[in-house]
Amino acid sequence: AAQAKDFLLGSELPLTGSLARVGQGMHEGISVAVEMANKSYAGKHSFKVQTIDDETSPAKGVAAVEKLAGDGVVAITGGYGSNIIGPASEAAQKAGLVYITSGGVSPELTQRGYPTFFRINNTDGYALAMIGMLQEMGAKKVSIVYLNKDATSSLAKQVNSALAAKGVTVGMHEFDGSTSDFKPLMNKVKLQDRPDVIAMVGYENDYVGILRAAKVLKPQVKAMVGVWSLATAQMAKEFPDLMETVYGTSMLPYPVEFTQPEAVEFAATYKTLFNKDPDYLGQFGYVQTRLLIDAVVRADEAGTLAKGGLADELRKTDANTLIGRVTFDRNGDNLNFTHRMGQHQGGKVVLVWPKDAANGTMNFPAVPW
Amino acid sequence: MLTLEGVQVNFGGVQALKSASFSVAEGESIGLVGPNGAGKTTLFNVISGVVRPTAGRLDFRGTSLLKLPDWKRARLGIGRSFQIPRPFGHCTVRENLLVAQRFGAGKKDPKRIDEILDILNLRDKADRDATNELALTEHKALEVGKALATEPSLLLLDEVLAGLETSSKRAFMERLAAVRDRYRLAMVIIEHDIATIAALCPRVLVLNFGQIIADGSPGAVFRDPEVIRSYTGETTLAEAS
Amino acid sequence: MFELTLQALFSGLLAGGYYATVAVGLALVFGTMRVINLAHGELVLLAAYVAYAAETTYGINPVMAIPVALVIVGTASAIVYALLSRIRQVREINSLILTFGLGIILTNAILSIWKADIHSTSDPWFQDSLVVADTLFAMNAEVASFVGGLVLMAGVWWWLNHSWQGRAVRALSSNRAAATLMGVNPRKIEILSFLIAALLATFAGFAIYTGKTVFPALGHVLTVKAFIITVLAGMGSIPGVLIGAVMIGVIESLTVTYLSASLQELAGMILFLVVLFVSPSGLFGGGRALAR
Amino acid sequence: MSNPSMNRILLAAALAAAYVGMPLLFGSNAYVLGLIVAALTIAGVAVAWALLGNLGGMVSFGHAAFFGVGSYTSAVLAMKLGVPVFASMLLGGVGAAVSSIAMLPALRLRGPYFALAILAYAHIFQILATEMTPVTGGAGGLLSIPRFPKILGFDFGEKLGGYLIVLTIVVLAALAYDAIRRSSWGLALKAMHDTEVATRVVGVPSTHLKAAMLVLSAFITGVVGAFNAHFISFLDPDYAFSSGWTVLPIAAAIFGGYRTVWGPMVGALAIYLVDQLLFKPILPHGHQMILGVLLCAMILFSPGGLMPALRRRPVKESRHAHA
Amino acid sequence: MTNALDILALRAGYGAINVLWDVSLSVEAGKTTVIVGPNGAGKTTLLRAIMGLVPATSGDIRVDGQSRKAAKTWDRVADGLVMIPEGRMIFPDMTVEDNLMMGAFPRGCRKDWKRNRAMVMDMFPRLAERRGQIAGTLSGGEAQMLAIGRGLMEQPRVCLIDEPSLGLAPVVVDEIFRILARLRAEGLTILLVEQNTSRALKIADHVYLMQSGKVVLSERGDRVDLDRLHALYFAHETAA
Ligand SMILES: Nc1ncnc2c1ncn2[C@@H]1O[C@H](COP(=O)(O)OP(=O)(O)OP(=O)(O)O)[C@@H](O)[C@H]1O
Ligand SMILES: Nc1ncnc2c1ncn2[C@@H]1O[C@H](COP(=O)(O)OP(=O)(O)OP(=O)(O)O)[C@@H](O)[C@H]1O
Ligand SMILES: [Mg+2]
Ligand SMILES: [Mg+2]
Repeated sequence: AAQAKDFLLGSELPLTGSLARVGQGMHEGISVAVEMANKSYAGKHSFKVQTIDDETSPAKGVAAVEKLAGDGVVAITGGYGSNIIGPASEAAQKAGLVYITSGGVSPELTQRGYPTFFRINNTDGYALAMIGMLQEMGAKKVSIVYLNKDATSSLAKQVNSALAAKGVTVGMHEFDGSTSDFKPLMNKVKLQDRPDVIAMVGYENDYVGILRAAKVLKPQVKAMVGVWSLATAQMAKEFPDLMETVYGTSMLPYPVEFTQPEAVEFAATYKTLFNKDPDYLGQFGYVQTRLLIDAVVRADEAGTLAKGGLADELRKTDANTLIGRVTFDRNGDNLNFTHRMGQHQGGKVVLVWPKDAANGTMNFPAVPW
Repeated sequence: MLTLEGVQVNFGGVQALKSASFSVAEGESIGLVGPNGAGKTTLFNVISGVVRPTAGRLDFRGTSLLKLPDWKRARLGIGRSFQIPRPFGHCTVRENLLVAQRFGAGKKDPKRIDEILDILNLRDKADRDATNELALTEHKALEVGKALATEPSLLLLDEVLAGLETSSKRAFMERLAAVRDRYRLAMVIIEHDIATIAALCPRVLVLNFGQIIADGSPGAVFRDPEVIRSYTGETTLAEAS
Repeated sequence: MFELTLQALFSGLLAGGYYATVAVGLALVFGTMRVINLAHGELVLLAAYVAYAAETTYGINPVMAIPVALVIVGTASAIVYALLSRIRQVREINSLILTFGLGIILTNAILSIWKADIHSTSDPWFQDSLVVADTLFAMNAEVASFVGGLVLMAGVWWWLNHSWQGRAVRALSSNRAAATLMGVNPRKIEILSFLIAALLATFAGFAIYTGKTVFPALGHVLTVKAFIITVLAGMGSIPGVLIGAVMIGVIESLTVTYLSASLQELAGMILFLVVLFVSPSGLFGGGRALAR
Repeated sequence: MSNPSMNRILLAAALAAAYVGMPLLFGSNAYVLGLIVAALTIAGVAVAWALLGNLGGMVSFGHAAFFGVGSYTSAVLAMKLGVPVFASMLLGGVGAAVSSIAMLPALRLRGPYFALAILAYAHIFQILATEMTPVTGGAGGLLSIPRFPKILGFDFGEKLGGYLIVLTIVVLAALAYDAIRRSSWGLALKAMHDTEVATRVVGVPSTHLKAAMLVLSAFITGVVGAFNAHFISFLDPDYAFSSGWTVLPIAAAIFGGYRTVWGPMVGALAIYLVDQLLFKPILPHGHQMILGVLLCAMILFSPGGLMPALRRRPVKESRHAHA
Repeated sequence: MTNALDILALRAGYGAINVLWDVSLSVEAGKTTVIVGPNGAGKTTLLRAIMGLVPATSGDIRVDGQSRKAAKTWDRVADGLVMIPEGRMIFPDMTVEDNLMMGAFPRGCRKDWKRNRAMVMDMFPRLAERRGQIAGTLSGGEAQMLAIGRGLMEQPRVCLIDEPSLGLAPVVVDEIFRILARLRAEGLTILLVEQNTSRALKIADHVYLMQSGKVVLSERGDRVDLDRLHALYFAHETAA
């Protein structure tokens, strides 16, 4: 019963305010997904996305969802920051709308067990990658320097306990967002912990601050490891010599060299639309949206779309995507999510962990100074 | 009713009051004179609680004032005016008086406000914005008004007649005397016009370098050579009045 | 331990110098017009972004970019003044909203021109380390801006206390009508101090771009920090700004060293309150606006 | 301004419209209703701020402190001790009021010194909320905070219920503001602005009055914060103590005219709704810029704010212009 | 003989309140002109209007024959007009010394500020004692001395003085009038507003009597006699 339709997706994202950067990043991925879907379903269906800026404010996130619901979107993709996704996805649940995201890794989100809530990534995935990496390096002493926000601190604590269990000595160093001079902190690490690896959990400007401090103080470490928004094209471009040999989570290498045709098309479309190489935000935004679109089409063909069948269709998902295999459990969490680790090497980002995904060998031990 | 003993005030290096001792009887009027910077205003500040003395005793009707905050002293019946007028921000003249009356010492009789406006002939200015719509002398008159509105039993007036021209000064004095007698106020008044002082006050205190150098009837005090040298100079009581 | 403390003090000193450069422009304007310029942080940020644009698009060294930035920030600052001077009633309050509004406009302008990415100089020299007796470490950028800032502040301080115009600035803030009776043309003097504030803001922008990272949301943060230090100093006092800023910088770095980096802001705030409760008009306030 | 009876009629009409008209109009439109609730939340804080700023003569840059303390107190009481939501909301206000007692030393400070001292408190409370993980859930905050209950079949947990609650809070706050302003306390507070000493020597216990204003303002803000916590049913330190809870209300209050009773409320509704409903659809990204322009324009062309602009400004004002 | 200052049918006031009603008077160069009059007559307002602190709604203000009605206050100061204001408009949060220095701000006066300051300091030794003190904490009289001293630092050509003796101890008042007499002898043009009529008349070349915003009497200094003047005052008193 499926004749040509055009579907309106909704997207609620921080495009201004403190999360503007990541919000815009994910939005680019979403646009790419829609663009590509329109190609692949050309003639059959067409897709549009209506985006509302939540201005990095929970209340406006909720308002955005309600507006989208009012405008009759079939589902919502987007959301950044667990503290905004929380209320926003609750509003979606109330309105009976599917809400799929990759912008909030906090476990509470899925623990609520909303049938309409889906997430393709989670803290565990990041933790696993970081822990695996550190294991492979055979680090005996690790100092974790982490931001005292929700996502960052819970990730740091998870890594901490995992490493401790494996008999690694860990030094935990919490800092707050207002920190702009990391030298005193780094000096403590250097003179007291004397670790062989420093692990960083924060965001771009924290990393830059930490790395600069390290570059000045030159602690005797074998590697500098971070997580999200570190092993990215953006960072490689902006801070070439600061990033050299630094590790961070990354799904794709940079410049992107692909095996799957989907990935190639993705990168190409991204280039044409935004004239730059995709980064991890774009990838997640793309994947979550693409999965959603496919589910929408399936539900439409099954004729259950109007009857709220979308959630079930989405839960049936079992796809091999740019970020690896994706399936959803009862709470909408993607349990097989594991991240990969990349390393900055001569202005490139080389995937070095896990082995099967690696497209280069890691340069170890090595530091930016 | 009021007794000061060895009151002393220092501002950093400056010693504004060395050791001032005197007392005011119920219903008494005292003129307080002295060179500029002698410490007269500071003395008022001490009595009304604006400035804490570094040493000395201060009793009002048998209770020590030293521990009381300024506003409680006002409610005990000590009313004062400021030498440099301080009208209440963006209130009308009438509102100024109302505030003083509502929070003051007295029994808050509404007629009194108009009475005061008449005494100070501010009637026609009652609804002006007191902060920036008055002439200097009108500001000074308002200062007296606020003090009176609190219905005090001791009135401290700091150069409220300065700048008044001779005839209206005389008129003002007479009205002031009338009020004083009606409400049986004790009054300490600072004034540089010795004629006025002599006319209003049977007793005169002369302050110099933070100490009382003369205390007595105007006639006696203003003939004191020390006072003449340090304060009155050429102007003698005779020619002034 | 000893090494740690030394480095902490050193870092604190440098951080303080950095805070001071950000704050001093605000302090000056407050001293002049009794107006708190809530757009100050954005002006600083603007300067930083100009330096960024100059470096990335024309490959100009940030130092060379200062004059360019000065022109732009100066113009912006002059516009802020032009608008402020049109406020007649209750300046203290209304100027807050006006400058706050201007701040919003600037932030969003920056956001739409340069996007939300973080930026900083790519010139390696600024990031190279400068080591004193291999116990004290710093980035060249930090030391450079510290020294530069110090010189600028000393200059401004001298100007305020020993030049005719400087004195006029203080007179103006103390009693406007009286100042005109001394032949002071308020507009001339005020615009002058706004331009000097612009100079200071420009330099602060340079310091941030070379020593820290810039992103659009930073402006607001800078304003708050600057404001806090201005108040701590005692409104308008230049040495106060420096001393207050260094106090904050040092207490923060000591907290990081001996407690936890997540408590550094707490420590700064508590210090701030303690100082205010001990001397209610700041370190050098005491009526003596601007003067020593 | 002109005659009181006229004003009373206007007020009654406005209230009727707010309590009856609005629900009929937008009762079904969750989106608009949600925006209005958000605007009223800001309005509540704006009224509290104006009360302190206009009557107490103390400009605060830290009302987020009260907002946050209020919301956390109420949320924790309701979640951990199972206190009924309406009761815990009031207790949230009490909590904020209590916290304001810690600020009494700041009353010695004037102007910007006071403003920033309060801001410092706000920062301190925020950091405490982040660090006191066992109670506050730390940076993760509190999810699924109990909502307002059903009473006689009417669900106050829904948008409409929330609207009625916050509307009532704001109206009561404004009426309290008005009552105080008319009282002799109000007059004394007004007199205090420029010369506190002068008022003290006529017997005004200025510090006590200011303290009272601070505590009251904190209470109102706390209640509003508590309301918001249960309405949006989520909290974390960054959100509860966000500087937005200080900045927006100030902008709203001054925009609407913080020297008037209804100005802050009108201002909040105006800037929030105009921004969200009008500008945002037109310019999804630049709309805040328009807001900025709007604020500046208002200050330049109607310094007294929106209210005075609506009803012709009284003659007096224009005379001040020269002062 | 030209006039340093001519006021023609001047109207001025404060917004809605008009105070001066077509006031006309002239100040002869090198002479001392005294304005007396009851309180609220508008004397201070007149001086303020001459300095441009209060806008003139109609009429004209001429300095050396040129109309300066539109000129800004600071430009009039540049013309050599100096006002020593009533009620001490000092700079409360600057030191006594800086207050005096401000007096020397006008371009012309900067070069010999040292000499002028020395002069002022020995005119008022009290100020010398207090040079480091914050002016806001000075006593009433000290502040008045400061205002006068600061005015003299401006090297006035035409000096408008508003109630200089206000709040000063008799000894100091003597000193003030001695100074005025000296300045007059030195040929400074003075426009003096003073309540101490008897004393003011002793140094007056010309006297104006103002009442409720109008000039009601204009006479050469040596011709006026006090009793008639006071008679007029009382006329006003009873009228009011
Ligand atoms: N806060 C202060 N700091 C330093 N000195 C001060 C302060 N307050 C007052 N003084 C000094 O104390 C002295 C006494 O001041 P006070 O005002 O009592 O004098 P006064 O007798 O009222 O003089 P006048 O008749 O001129 O008003 C003055 O020399 C004044 O400079
Ligand atoms: N700022 C003002 N706004 C409105 N009216 C004012 C203002 N200043 C003075 N007035 C009014 O103008 C009239 C004249 O004031 P002015 O000060 O010129 O009188 P004056 O002759 O100097 O009296 P005094 O002898 O008291 O100094 C007074 O009635 C006063 O009420
Ligand atoms: Mg005195
Ligand atoms: Mg006068």
